[in-house]
Amino acid sequence: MPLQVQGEVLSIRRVGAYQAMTVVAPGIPELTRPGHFVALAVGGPESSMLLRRSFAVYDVKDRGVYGGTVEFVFAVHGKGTEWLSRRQPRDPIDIVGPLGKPFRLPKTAVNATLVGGGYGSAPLLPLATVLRERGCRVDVVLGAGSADRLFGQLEAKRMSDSIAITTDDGTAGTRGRVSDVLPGVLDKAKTDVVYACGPMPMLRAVSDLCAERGIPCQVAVEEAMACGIGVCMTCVLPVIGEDGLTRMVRSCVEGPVFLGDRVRWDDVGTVPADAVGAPRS
Amino acid sequence: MPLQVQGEVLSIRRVGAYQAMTVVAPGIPELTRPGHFVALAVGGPESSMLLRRSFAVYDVKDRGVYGGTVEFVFAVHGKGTEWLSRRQPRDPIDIVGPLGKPFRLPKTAVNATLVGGGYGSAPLLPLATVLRERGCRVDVVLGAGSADRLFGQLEAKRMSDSIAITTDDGTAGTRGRVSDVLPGVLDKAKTDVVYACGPMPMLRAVSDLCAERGIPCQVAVEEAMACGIGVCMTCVLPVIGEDGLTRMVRSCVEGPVFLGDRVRWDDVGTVPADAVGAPRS
Amino acid sequence: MTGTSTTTDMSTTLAGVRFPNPVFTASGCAAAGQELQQFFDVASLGGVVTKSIMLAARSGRATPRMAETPSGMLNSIGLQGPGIDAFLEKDLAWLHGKGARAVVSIAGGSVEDYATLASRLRGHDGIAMVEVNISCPNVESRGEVFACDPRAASAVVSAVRKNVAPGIPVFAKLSPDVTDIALIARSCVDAGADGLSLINTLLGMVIDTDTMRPKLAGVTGGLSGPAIRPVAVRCTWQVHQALPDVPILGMGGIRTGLDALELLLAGASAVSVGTTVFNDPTAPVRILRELQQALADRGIERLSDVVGLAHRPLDPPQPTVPTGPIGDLLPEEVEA
Amino acid sequence: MTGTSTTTDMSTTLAGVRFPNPVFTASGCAAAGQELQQFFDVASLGGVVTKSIMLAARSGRATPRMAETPSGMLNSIGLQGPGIDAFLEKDLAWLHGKGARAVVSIAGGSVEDYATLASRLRGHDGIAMVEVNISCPNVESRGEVFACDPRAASAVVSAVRKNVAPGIPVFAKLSPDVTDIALIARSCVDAGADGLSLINTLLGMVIDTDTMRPKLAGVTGGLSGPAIRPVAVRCTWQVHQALPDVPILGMGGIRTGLDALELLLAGASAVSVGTTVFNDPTAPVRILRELQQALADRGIERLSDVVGLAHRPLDPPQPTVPTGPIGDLLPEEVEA
Ligand SMILES: Cc1cc2nc3c(=O)[nH]c(=O)nc-3n(C[C@H](O)[C@H](O)[C@H](O)COP(=O)(O)OP(=O)(O)OC[C@H]3O[C@@H](n4cnc5c(N)ncnc54)[C@H](O)[C@@H]3O)c2cc1C
Ligand SMILES: Cc1cc2nc3c(=O)[nH]c(=O)nc-3n(C[C@H](O)[C@H](O)[C@H](O)COP(=O)(O)OP(=O)(O)OC[C@H]3O[C@@H](n4cnc5c(N)ncnc54)[C@H](O)[C@@H]3O)c2cc1C
Ligand SMILES: Cc1cc2nc3c(=O)[nH]c(=O)nc-3n(C[C@H](O)[C@H](O)[C@H](O)COP(=O)(O)O)c2cc1C
Ligand SMILES: Cc1cc2nc3c(=O)[nH]c(=O)nc-3n(C[C@H](O)[C@H](O)[C@H](O)COP(=O)(O)O)c2cc1C
Ligand code: FES
Ligand code: FES
Repeated sequence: MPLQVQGEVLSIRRVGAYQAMTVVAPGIPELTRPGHFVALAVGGPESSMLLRRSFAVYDVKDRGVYGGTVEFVFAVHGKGTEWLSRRQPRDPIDIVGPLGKPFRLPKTAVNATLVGGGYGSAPLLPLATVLRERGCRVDVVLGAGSADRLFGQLEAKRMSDSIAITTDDGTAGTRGRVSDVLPGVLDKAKTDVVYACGPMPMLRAVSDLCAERGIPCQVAVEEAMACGIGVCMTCVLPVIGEDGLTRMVRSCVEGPVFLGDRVRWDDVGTVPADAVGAPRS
Repeated sequence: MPLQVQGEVLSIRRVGAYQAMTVVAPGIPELTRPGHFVALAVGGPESSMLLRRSFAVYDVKDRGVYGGTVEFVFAVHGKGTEWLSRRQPRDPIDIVGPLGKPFRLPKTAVNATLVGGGYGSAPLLPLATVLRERGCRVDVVLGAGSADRLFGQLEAKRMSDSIAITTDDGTAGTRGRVSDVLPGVLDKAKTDVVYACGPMPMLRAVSDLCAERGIPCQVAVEEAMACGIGVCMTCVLPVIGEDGLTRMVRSCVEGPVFLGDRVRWDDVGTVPADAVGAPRS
Repeated sequence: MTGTSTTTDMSTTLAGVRFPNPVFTASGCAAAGQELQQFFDVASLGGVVTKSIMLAARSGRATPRMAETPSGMLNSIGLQGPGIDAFLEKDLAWLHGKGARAVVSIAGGSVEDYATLASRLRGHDGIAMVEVNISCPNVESRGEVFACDPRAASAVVSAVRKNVAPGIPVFAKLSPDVTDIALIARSCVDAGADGLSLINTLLGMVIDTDTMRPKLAGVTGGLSGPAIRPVAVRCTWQVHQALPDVPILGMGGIRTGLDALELLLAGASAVSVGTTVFNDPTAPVRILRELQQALADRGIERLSDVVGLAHRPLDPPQPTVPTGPIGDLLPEEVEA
Repeated sequence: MTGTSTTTDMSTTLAGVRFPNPVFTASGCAAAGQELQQFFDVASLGGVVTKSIMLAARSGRATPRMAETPSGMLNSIGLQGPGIDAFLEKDLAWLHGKGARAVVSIAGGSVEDYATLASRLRGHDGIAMVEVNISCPNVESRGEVFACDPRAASAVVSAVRKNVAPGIPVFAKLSPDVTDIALIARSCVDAGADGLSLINTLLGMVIDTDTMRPKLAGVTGGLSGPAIRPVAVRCTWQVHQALPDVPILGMGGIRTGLDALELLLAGASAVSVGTTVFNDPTAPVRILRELQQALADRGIERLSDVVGLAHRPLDPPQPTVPTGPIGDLLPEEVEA
């Protein structure tokens, strides 16, 4: 049950290569769980940019001095995030959330490994908190292109049983990809379940590694979204359902969190010939 | 020779029902004369508003601490002026100017009467200064809908030999229109020349009164402009040329200041059948 | 004068069917209403126009399916949907249960498809109207779009009209990508359309300057949003001028109540809000509220008084600032 | 990699005539160059496309002649201008004196008009190219626009081609308001057009919600600006696909160097910048600079290498982040 709130920027701060923005958005925090995302209108009332921008929720506070707040972390990518990065405290901002399906939580105290790529660690940190509260062992693997593109390293260290870092250029941790170090972590931590958020190639690699080892894994994907609320059908990807059939499912409402082995990674960006309703040819 | 300058808002202040904005725009002040206007891009880089907004120049300073500045006075009318009114000091602003033909000045010390409607007084105040420097007698008539829509009343009083005020609702000065009091002023001041700026119906009334009395009069018109620099042909009105022929002339480059008796007031908004190139029918 | 918003009668009639107000969703921009119900009660709208449904389940096109453009967007969804049977059973039933007025949009690849779809609708409750999306490639004619050929358009409309229960209006939804939209409109009406929906998206394209290839997997897509509003107003104006007695459901870039009013003044009897929903999920109810206020401000007593009002002849001179009910300014020949 | 901007050869060839760079003004958006000369040297552009000129002096339409729209504008100027003789004597001579490459745009109400205009151009220096604006009502055919009828378009083009000196390319400027733009393009080329200018404005309309009447005195107007860019890209793509050997002067909503690149990738060999000039009078030189940088960043050595590049087949796989000259990725069949 998402809300649309006429919020207000509370703060915006630089964190490495990213910006962390906190928005006063009463009502949204109470409903938000780790893995949910929010969608923001950008550019002001005379904006030429019609579509909302989506961001995974990093942190929420039920009630602050100013009412409930939502925090997210973003990279300046194009025109909309560039506009967002120029916001100042007290600027109005229209926010819709929480959106999507959050990470599903284990019922028992299991060993969870969290894998974040770039700003993909943002939704994993509140997840770690919840998992710890449930008595889970939490191991974290963070990867990024370079040290400044790692997010939440210290926080992750504090709340995890172990942390491994990789960067493509070696400016922090091991030079390489998260998939290079993940097998070792999975073994050492006796991982029961994996949660991952980051770029699609990373999610795919993580899913593949988990599948080889038979470890269940949940991934939060990032597909271009026009509406974020399930009405437009732009954000689909091929996912195998309970019945074994592949459907083009909406990542905004049926995701963004999917079971890694249900996503047809090879076929993302296509309509597999065996998908329900695929063109006969 | 207009310039395009990436300027910066120096200050914005409320003056009655209007806003007065000062923009740091080096190079423009030196070229500006009373009656010139500037055109500002509105809405920022991702604006859906493509067209510049035009404003008569109120004041210029050749060099301040921040470089030359241009000041203008505006009413919030629609989306663009609404955006302008929300600017803050130091915000960037793209400004083109000076544009148009300014008021022509008398060669000798004559008696000049200045007639301003609403924010139309803004370009008349620097004109008054110049006329006084040339030894002219300056009488001023200001009119507006209500007291808060009068601009520069005190300043005008200070620099003029007489001032008359009218408002439609009687909240300041005489209740009525400038055209009600103008005949008296023209007689008393022995006016040789009239300068007017304000809404079209006012300009027309002033032109008619001057024509009756054989007093030359210059009016600064306000036509919707797409380019402001003479390339688009949107801003035309029917004006009688030196050769007696009526042409649809561009108010942005051949105006905004015209001789009152050259404008075909009855035919503004139409193409008179006897205009050069008018459709034969 | 800022009238109280309770004074204007907002109801509108489309081909004999009365709707409580003139603000509808647009096909493909509101799914079948369930998701929007989280934000507002869809039964409070004039109607819910559902995503165009085909006979069989359909996967749609590959992604990327969208690109943002200045004040607009491109989409190439490819009519993904569950097929008519699942739609009727699940989506239509849900809408009916909520008391919403469903306008069912149907789409096919052949005249036969459309006829079958229309007949399947028979006997189902809760269908207020049928919208025929004829902006689909005709598989039997080298993929030419039905809406681009008066004969093909006419064949589809007549097949649908024959099969839809009498009493349920059939609206043909036209594409603006034609040389003469009034010509297509006329052939649809001659074939039995009770009204027209204007406009579908414009064919557009974006090239990604990084990959230096088309941005959409489907290469071209449909352009929608405020960018196209002037085209929507023009099409509505032209069709209303040519066929003043034919009701129009107007759409294309409506973002505010005043935008809706613009379409009504051009000749639409009701409007659909499409792309704007993506920007603002509560837009349809906001637009309805804004429209109601705008009409009250203008002293309009009945919504129907503004339908096509911009077509009225110039004399007698119009009030620039209207001060009273405009109803009595209405010339006889304007449809009301 | 951010290459130095001096490495790319920016010259382009349109039907045998070489231009130093591919950025032109658009007809009606730069008058005849004098006013823009205040902001930059118009001779530094690829070419200056002049406002469409008619035989006699013309007053144009009544005002209001413009309305701002989301990311665009409407205009209904009605081809105000001094007539061909005054134009040649004053405007063309000025452009020639400045060393600018003039692309003279002509417009008429009959095939005869166009033929006469074309013959008047003979013997005048400084004409690099002729653009035929066929988006004009044909007074001899109930005001139907030439560009909307393949036969009428073809008659105009062939009359112009016969009368313009050989060696001076004749480009026909097409309207997007047609069902099949490739069809019109083909008939113009068959009639002797050396190239095509795409696109003219879309027919649009705005209604003033205060007066509740059309905002423009001329009722409808031409929609231009970034709002229509996806339509321009699509038209350029379709025409280049249908006629890969015919050079295209692309336009419609170009605001940045990357927008220009988009049109080139779709198949244009050069581009015109129109409405953006109103927003930013120095835009043409800025866009040229940005385009040059964008090409250098992509390792492109010759501008001609990107013309139509988005049409290349998907195999071999394209580099997502191009790291070297793209020239050798060019498939044989892409026009270069
Ligand atoms: C569920 C979800 C969660 C996300 N979480 C984060 C986050 O926590 N931090 C973060 O920095 N980014 C996140 N993203 C990506 C973020 O939404 C895009 O970077 C952003 O929309 C780009 O907007 P732009 O205006 O800067 O770029 P532009 O390229 O100008 O955007 C144009 C259009 O494309 C869409 N788009 C472009 N890139 C992406 C992308 N990578 N994913 C989805 N849509 C895209 C935009 O939303 C917009 O509609 C998330 C995306 C999704 C779908
Ligand atoms: C030479 C000249 C000098 C002017 N000087 C002043 C001044 O000193 N102070 C002041 O408050 N206003 C002045 N105006 C009017 C001012 O330009 C408009 O009020 C302003 O452009 C409205 O913009 P908007 O976005 O608020 O309105 P919108 O209605 O959203 O504007 C839409 C479009 O219409 C044009 N437009 C709307 N109203 C007018 C108008 N009255 N005149 C010209 N174009 C219009 C806008 O420029 C824009 O392109 C002047 C106009 C001109 C032509
Ligand atoms: C994502 C998307 C999907 C659409 N799907 C359909 C559809 O299935 N059937 C249809 O008739 N129109 C469809 N349309 C067109 C809209 O119904 C509407 O005609 C068009 O978008 C113009 O209105 P707008 O500018 O308000 O969106 C779709 C539009 C969008 C943006
Ligand atoms: C004010 C204005 C006047 C125009 N006049 C002409 C004209 O005289 N002849 C012509 O062929 N096109 C004319 N056009 C169309 C432009 O040349 C161009 O094709 C169109 O505006 C799309 O490009 P743009 O979006 O860059 O403006 C005019 C456009 C505008 C905005
Ligand atoms: S983004 Fe619209 S359905 Fe997912
Ligand atoms: S505003 Fe463009 S010519 Fe005057």
